Amino acid sequence: DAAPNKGLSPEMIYRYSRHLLLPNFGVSGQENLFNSSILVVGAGGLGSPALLYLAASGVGRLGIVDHDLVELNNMHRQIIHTESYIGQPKVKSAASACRSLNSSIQVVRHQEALRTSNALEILTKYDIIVDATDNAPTRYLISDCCVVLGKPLVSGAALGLEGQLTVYNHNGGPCYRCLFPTPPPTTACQRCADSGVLGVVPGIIGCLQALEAIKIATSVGEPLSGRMLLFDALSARIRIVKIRGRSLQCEACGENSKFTQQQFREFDYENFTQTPLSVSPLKLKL
Amino acid sequence: DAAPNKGLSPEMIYRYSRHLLLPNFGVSGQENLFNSSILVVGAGGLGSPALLYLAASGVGRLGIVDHDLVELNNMHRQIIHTESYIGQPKVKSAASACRSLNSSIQVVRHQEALRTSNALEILTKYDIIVDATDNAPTRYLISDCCVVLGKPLVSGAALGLEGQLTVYNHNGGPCYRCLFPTPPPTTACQRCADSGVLGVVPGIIGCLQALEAIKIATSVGEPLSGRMLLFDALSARIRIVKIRGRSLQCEACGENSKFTQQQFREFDYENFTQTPLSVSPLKLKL
Amino acid sequence: MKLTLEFGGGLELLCDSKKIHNVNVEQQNGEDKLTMKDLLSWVRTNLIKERPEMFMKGDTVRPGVLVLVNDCDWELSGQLSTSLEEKDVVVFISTLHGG
Amino acid sequence: MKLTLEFGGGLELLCDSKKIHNVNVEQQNGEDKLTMKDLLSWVRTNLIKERPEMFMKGDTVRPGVLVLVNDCDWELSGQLSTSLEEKDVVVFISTLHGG
Ligand SMILES: [Zn+2]
Ligand SMILES: [Zn+2]
Repeated sequence: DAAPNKGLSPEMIYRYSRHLLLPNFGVSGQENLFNSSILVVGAGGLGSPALLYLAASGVGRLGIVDHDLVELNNMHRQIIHTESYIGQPKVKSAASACRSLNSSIQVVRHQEALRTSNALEILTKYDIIVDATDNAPTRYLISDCCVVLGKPLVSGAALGLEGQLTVYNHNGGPCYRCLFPTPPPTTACQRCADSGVLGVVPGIIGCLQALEAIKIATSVGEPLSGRMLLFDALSARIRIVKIRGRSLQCEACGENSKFTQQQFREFDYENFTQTPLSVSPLKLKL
Repeated sequence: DAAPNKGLSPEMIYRYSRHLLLPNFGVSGQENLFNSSILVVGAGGLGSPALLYLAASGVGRLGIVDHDLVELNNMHRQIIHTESYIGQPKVKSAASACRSLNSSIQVVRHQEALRTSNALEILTKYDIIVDATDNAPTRYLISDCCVVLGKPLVSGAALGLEGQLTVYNHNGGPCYRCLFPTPPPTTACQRCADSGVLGVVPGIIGCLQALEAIKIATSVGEPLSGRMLLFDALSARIRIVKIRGRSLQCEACGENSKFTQQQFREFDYENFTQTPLSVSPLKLKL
Repeated sequence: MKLTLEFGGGLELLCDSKKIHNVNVEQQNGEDKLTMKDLLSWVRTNLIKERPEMFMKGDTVRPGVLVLVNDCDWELSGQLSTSLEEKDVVVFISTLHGG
Repeated sequence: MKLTLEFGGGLELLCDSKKIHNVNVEQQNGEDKLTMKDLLSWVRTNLIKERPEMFMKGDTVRPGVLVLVNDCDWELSGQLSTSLEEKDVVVFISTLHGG
């Protein structure tokens, strides 16, 4: 399912010349990127910069999942969308922006909410998954699906003036459930719509997500697996902390876990987290 | 010279609602942003995300200085430009992108290279300066000009797989010359064109520059003054280190310095650093 | 014992919106040792000003809270039984879901 | 004395492209004390494999190199006269100009 394996064209050598000059990256890094496929779930605050930088960097096939429409109150942070797309699907707007940056890559639109009924089918087509969503049940759903399919997951989150970033299910590292076996109480799950978010905070985390996805796709550098980045915009402080490894008792990825594709399809994430997977796109009320 | 002081319109209240909800930011933060003016020098790798996030966040007046044309080999990192602008001025392309994100702010184009002959006149019109340039003489020129005019300077740099960020000349903190009184040997001044740069690295630093500029404009949080952020993409490590304060002996900002506007106009930055301020825009050779 | 406690991800709202607390924690029962179990009960009594159920559940932190002792997940040092030393930095951070 | 030395901003190219060096530096003349001046001369002899003029000028680092001792600018601790202690982390980083 990967993009067709081939070398770099003269135009690509010119386009990516600043990458090719990098001793740690070079031609093989760029070829690996071109032969890789990355799925970004969510074309919002985190997905905007992640998609733009992944497209610009030359990922061969870039998928976008979202079911929302562009709204004016997204635009303080969702810089991939322009005012002319207000009221149109985010996937359409984001795909168009990616193509206008880089017409030499393949951009795939998945204009639907991610659910247990379609997640396996969508995620299986990609090498690396980027979680750029905004709610707890979808985060469990994506992590479990990545465990079942054996895909690395670059997970970012931002709220208020803080951000968090890590890589799950990669090189023997933990999955989301290893860290959070029990979902938090719903009262602890603030959303950007309730609590606000400074627009550039998901911008920073989304860029870092693109970087981690590129590192995994090219096998360059040390991905942020088994470590978590904690960002505090107000005080301009960043911690990178060591987190637990894979848990033997994890219900998704643990040694004795028998979490199968079938069980995944039947798992009720909304009931598990007591939170809806997605709210339907709002009607504009300007 | 600031944008006209006025409150937020109902449309702005809707557009920036996620900012207004933030306890530490709120209506006064948004109004301060709208009444502020920020100049970004350089519409390249650092300037691209800095400009997009500053425009989206609602800075009242946003200036862009650049004399270059968009080239295909910029596009792996300069995500503000689209393929359709190749061969056109970066300032035109960047201003158009900012306006399409946010038509409610003022975007000012300065399509020229920054020199001692025009810098005072351009910088004096803005509250905060963002250094998103790519060479040593321009960095000294901008810092000195900020010292002479008393403007805070958000300085970022990226090369290869590393980035650096700090705020100069703010709240009694050091200027660029306090840290680097003597220019480095020209052989130590690698450029992206020579050594390469992973596209998303200036993306991360440019976003952080936008954040610092927003914090200064709104007086929210602690800016990165007297501290420097050092980013290593390969190992995913970030250090925030304490740097020296203002130097009493600094030739630009020191106690006994008499560096005047007149001296600034006559200072030869190219001779000082043994490096040209700018190379003329390249002809495309595709 | 002097410790630095940090709250993040919204947990700071439970203690007067203050993120960093430099505290001096008296050992229990005249013992030399202070464990994370002791510290949690001290924090609940002395720092948490509202909605304690958003910080703790039973005798440990509520689901969704990461605990870091000197930048290291407390799962790696024994969770509640982790021994603390002078000048340790303990971070309590709630996982974020927004984007 | 065990020290961690880090090179960045291109300076790692002068020492086999290796950024982090865990080293054991013998004190000079049997003295207990090790200063940054001693360390610089040790680094120049033992780690710098090429173009030493890109690392030092005279008896200090060349212009454009920041020196950090335990995440703090060495200007704040006395530059060349800074005393080092066991397990200190010293960073040498060249300022970047690119964008
Ligand atoms: Zn697991
Ligand atoms: Zn100065």
